[in-house]
Amino acid sequence: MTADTGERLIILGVSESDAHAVANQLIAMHLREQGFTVINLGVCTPLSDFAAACDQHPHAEAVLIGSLNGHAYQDLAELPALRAAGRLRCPVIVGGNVSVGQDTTSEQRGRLLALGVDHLLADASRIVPLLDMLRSARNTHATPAHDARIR
Amino acid sequence: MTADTGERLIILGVSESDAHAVANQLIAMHLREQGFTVINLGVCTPLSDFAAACDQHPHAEAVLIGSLNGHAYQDLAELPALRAAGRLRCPVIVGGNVSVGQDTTSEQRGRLLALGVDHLLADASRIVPLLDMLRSARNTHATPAHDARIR
Amino acid sequence: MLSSRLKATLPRWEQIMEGLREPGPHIVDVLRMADATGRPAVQPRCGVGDHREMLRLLEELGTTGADVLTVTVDSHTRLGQYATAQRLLRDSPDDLNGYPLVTHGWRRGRELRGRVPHPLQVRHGSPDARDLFAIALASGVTAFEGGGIGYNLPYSKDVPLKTTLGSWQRIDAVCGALAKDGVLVDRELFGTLSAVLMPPSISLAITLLEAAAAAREGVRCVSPAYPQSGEMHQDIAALRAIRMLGRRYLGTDVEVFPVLHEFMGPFPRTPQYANFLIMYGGLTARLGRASKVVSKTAKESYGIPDAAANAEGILNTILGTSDLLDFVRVDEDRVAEEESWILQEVGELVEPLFSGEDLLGGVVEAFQTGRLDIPFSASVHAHSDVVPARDRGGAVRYADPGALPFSSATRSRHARQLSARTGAARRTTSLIERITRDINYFLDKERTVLPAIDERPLP
Amino acid sequence: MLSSRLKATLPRWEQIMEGLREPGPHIVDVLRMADATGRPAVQPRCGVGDHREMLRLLEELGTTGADVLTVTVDSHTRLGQYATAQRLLRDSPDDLNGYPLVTHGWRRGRELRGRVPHPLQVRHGSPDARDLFAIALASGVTAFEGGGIGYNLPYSKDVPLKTTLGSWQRIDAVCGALAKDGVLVDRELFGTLSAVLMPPSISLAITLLEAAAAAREGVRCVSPAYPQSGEMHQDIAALRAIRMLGRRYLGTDVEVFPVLHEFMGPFPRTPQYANFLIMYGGLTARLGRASKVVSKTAKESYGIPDAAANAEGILNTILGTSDLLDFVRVDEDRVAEEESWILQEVGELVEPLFSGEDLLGGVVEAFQTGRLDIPFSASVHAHSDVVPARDRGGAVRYADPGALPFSSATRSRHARQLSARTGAARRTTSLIERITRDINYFLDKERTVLPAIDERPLP
Ligand code: B12
Ligand code: B12
Repeated sequence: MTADTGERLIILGVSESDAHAVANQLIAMHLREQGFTVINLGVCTPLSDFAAACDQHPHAEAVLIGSLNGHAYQDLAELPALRAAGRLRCPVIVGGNVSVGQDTTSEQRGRLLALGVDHLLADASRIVPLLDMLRSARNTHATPAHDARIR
Repeated sequence: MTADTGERLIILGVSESDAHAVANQLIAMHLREQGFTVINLGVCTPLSDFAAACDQHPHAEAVLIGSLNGHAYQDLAELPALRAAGRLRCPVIVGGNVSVGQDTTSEQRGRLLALGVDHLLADASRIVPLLDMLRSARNTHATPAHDARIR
Repeated sequence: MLSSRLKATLPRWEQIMEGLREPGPHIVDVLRMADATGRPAVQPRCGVGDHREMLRLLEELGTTGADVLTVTVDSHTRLGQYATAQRLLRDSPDDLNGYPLVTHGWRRGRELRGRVPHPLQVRHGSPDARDLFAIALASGVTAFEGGGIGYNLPYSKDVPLKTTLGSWQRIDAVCGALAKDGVLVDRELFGTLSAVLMPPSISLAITLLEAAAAAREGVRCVSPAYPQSGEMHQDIAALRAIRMLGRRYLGTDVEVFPVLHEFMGPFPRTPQYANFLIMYGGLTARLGRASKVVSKTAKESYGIPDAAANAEGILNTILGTSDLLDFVRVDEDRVAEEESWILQEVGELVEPLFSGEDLLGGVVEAFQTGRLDIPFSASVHAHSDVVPARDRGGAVRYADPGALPFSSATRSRHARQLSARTGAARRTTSLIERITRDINYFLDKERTVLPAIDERPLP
Repeated sequence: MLSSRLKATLPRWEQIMEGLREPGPHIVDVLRMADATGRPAVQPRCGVGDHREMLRLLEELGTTGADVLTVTVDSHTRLGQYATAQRLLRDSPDDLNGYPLVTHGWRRGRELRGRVPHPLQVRHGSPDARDLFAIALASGVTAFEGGGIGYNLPYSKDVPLKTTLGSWQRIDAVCGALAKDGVLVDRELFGTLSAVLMPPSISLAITLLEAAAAAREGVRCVSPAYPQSGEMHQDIAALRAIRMLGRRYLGTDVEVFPVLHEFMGPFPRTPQYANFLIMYGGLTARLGRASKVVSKTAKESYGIPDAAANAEGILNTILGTSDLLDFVRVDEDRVAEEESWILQEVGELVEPLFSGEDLLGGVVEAFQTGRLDIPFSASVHAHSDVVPARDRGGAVRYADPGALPFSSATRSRHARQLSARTGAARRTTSLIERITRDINYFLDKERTVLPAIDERPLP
């Protein structure tokens, strides 16, 4: 599938230690209803499986990783190494409740961004607007400002 | 009635701006059950009425003043003047909820003690023990230490 | 009717009428809506001395979902000690346990009225409230609490009933005139009385007599208030009985809105338990189809609640009235039986008075002879011979009906209901211990329901 | 059965038996007492990484009136990642979302057991819990949660049902042996499954199958757990149906204790509303005569609750079960009807499997063909074709029963119940919006019941 056949492909899954499937399945349904092709790797997906899916689908618009059980940081520990090895090159969007304990404090968000996570979303309804924004930024060939603010 | 006929007389009432009658009537019942003679002046009793009752019953063991509506300090403002004029000479015991707002802070208790209140009681069940203690102190002719701690 | 000094400060009558006709929602709209939806209106008690603080308090409570807000007047103002109230307002407003409405005056009253979209009610406790009533009207407030008995016996030591019944008769006459001009003043009648272990038939009889007196002056909207006893079947029965008595004795041209005052007795210290009881009060109001419920706060046993405690009280009351509890049913037979007893007892108390010509004179005479009475009266003008007690299920019965003109059937029923209490409790404990335990009904339950945990600093 | 490395750390079997025979109260005593009094036992969920903190947490929660306490195991330990759990315990214990029981070992487990007078239960979610079970027994714990289906499909991505059913069969066999020696292990079965909009008949069918499998291994005490849907009549009916199904399919030598898991869906943010729902869960458990209720905390939607939030959850649950609400009745006809539907649906799901000889093989095959299924399965070994939806009253129905072998009567009833939903809601909204709204059932009620007040920092 080439980028210009208009097919918008997304790689979706839940982080390695997390088995929460509800949001994952609802997001897959939602994106498919919006016309996206969704490769849903399901719950408990190690980062290496996401990387393999990226290799298989180089034109994926983004990798969406959900995490609710508060272990996002441990589950994404390999991201810097994978990125250094030239893999998982497309934007990585992480969503859900990304840290153990109360609200996700900025310090915990900072830890994830430091790993190389490109965007953090608290709410699934923000996914499609973000994907549209990233695509338009790519199309104007402007180098996308490394914008890691929470949408 | 003389002190030694064994009759134990108490003057009871509620402070001037306070109309709470329940505790007042229960305390009167309780003291009568315990053998006291109770002169119950009832609710909304100005300090001058307490003083008049003291004049009429010089052998009263104590004057019991209840206050629940938080205005004890204003209602007892005349106590220093009356005491200076040699009236209300027997111990003045004040009980109930003696200040507006949450718990009675030590500062509010201090204000009342400064006016000359001899004892402050939160709970009516402390009344008879205090009266017995005061009487035994009087009988041993030891000058009762000006003990104003909360029982 | 008013002191000339006060009259001088008031606006002209037309100006007052104009204020009263400003767009609502007026109290009567809120009460009619409550009856239509079956969801009681919720009203907190609130009142602080400083005007700006009072505005802020009303605004904050206005956002919590309360349907009616309150201006609780301080003790000095209610006793006419305007100079003391003024001095305290100047020197130490925090020492005022309510809003000194007379000292602040009607212009500031209008400012309170205009600051929130909810109708305001003035609650106080004055034996002679004509000054307060005038300023409330001038402020645009059409919800006013009080009556010749309910605002005398529980609050004042030695004011003759003839005097208070007379002063409230004049207030009701003004309300009658306003009603003819299409302005409906809601007159809430303080059936709570001395608020502790109040037998339902005394509360309902006294508010019914006050309502009848008001109706004769042309009042067209009354809210008889009943204090929650805590036993659900009895409370539902009492609220239902208020509507039945209204139809039976007040005819059809007076709108009757039953009001529940949430449990007034000493309140538990554990926040969760206090909040649960407040929710329980909301549920009682809905199951009894009350038009309005006056909410409590968890701080009840400490002192005047702050805004946050009041807001929490409102939220928990609303939850008790919410559709989440619409599934709840009750033992209808047991409620019907309680209601029949209440209606019979009220009849035995009021019918002798309704048959006489001079209603108010009859009431005064009945209190003198004890044929009308209340427990724990602050006033010397009631015998206080009535001694209440809870039966095994927690319902309030007459341990001693004093000189109340009850039939032998009524007297023996109460004796039977109280004799069934556990033998031990009845014999050994003194009267004061037994009454205090009945007063602390909800406190003792706290120990059996929740373990003796210290007052934990919960979030 | 166990890895040799782990076996080496365990005490001798006689020592384990000695520990299990120490004086109680044991879990089965607490559950029998709950059934006798009609007051469900209350149990919080709690688990922190550090051992001393866990001791303190258990001690504090022990003083709140809870009847059973929990050791919730962290995600890594449940997946057998003992090295990761050990590393986190050493470096950053706060990053563990539970107690790493394997890493801490049975001696520390016994210390937990001995520190509080309440029975402990180990809750986890492991597909293969044999290590955890061994250490729990060695720690003197006789309450263990999990089963071959309930601890596979909602928690694991790709573990064959044959494997988990097999590993839990061995655990149940040990329980059978212990039962013969007079030690009753209570086996709680996770009928909550994926915990969101779980149709009652799926939850009850799956726990019934797990209970039947356990009984065949000699287990004598099972606690089928059911997740509160929030619609009171349906929840009461489901809890009653558990006892009926136990009598019908498990015979008389297995004790069945129905357990209610308080509402697992997303939780409201307003503290008063969250506490109200927690109390509501306690009331549901008592009205449904559950033996035990697992309480929630108001912090549910934020993360792991701290001790104070947990204590508040326990207190509010206890209030829901208290005698203050003994007056509450329900529409018995409506509950009986819901129960009859549940019993019919469970029959249609399980009877084909009970008639075959190989129960476990039949279950595996049924999931492969969709004749058994759950919504939102984490595991690839269930179709996840079942789509749930709430009817107008809030009860959970089947919008799409997938390949479940329901009769046409059952299918048309669900279709009829869902068609009555407001037309607008059904037509315009997408599936995800409709499901999300049903999941957020209690959140949306918060907006209608309580006004849109910001999250006020209430005391
Ligand atoms: C019943 C009641 C009333 C009734 C009184 C009827 C009557 N005739 O008695 C009514 C409804 C009329 C009423 C009115 C008001 N009340 Co009031 N009332 C109460 C309530 C609910 C119970 C009090 C009671 O009877 N308790 C039962 C008895 C047995 O216990 P008790 O009174 O607490 O007494 C114990 C101790 O205080 C002590 N004690 C009491 N008196 C004495 C005396 C002595 C000598 C001693 C040693 C001990 C002692 O021993 C008793 C047993 O342990 C309390 C709140 C509560 N739940 O406690 C508010 C309360 C006392 N009232 C309060 C207020 C503010 C008022 C009003 C000013 C409200 C208003 N703005 O209109 C008016 C005041 C009118 C006036 N002029 O004083 C506040 C006081 C606030 C404060 N102190 O900061 C309270 C605490 C409620 C609140 N939290 O707002 N009230
Ligand atoms: C259902 C549920 C479960 C079910 C899951 C079943 C299943 N197969 O899915 C069960 C019972 C199995 C379960 C187990 C556990 N759970 Co759980 N669970 C929940 C619960 C109650 C609801 C989650 C849910 O489905 N919500 C409905 C969906 C629609 O909303 P959502 O998941 O919140 O997703 C929204 C956002 O997060 C976001 N989002 C989600 N994913 C993604 C992905 C992307 C890319 C984006 C952009 C956005 C996004 O958009 C969604 C819609 O707005 C929550 C608490 C709650 N009330 O929220 C706890 C919760 C998530 N669980 C929690 C925990 C701790 C666990 C356990 C570890 C408990 C334990 N110790 O055993 C285990 C974990 C097992 C594991 N291996 O991961 C904690 C997480 C704590 C933390 N983060 O600090 C929570 C918050 C409960 C709590 N407060 O303790 N759980």
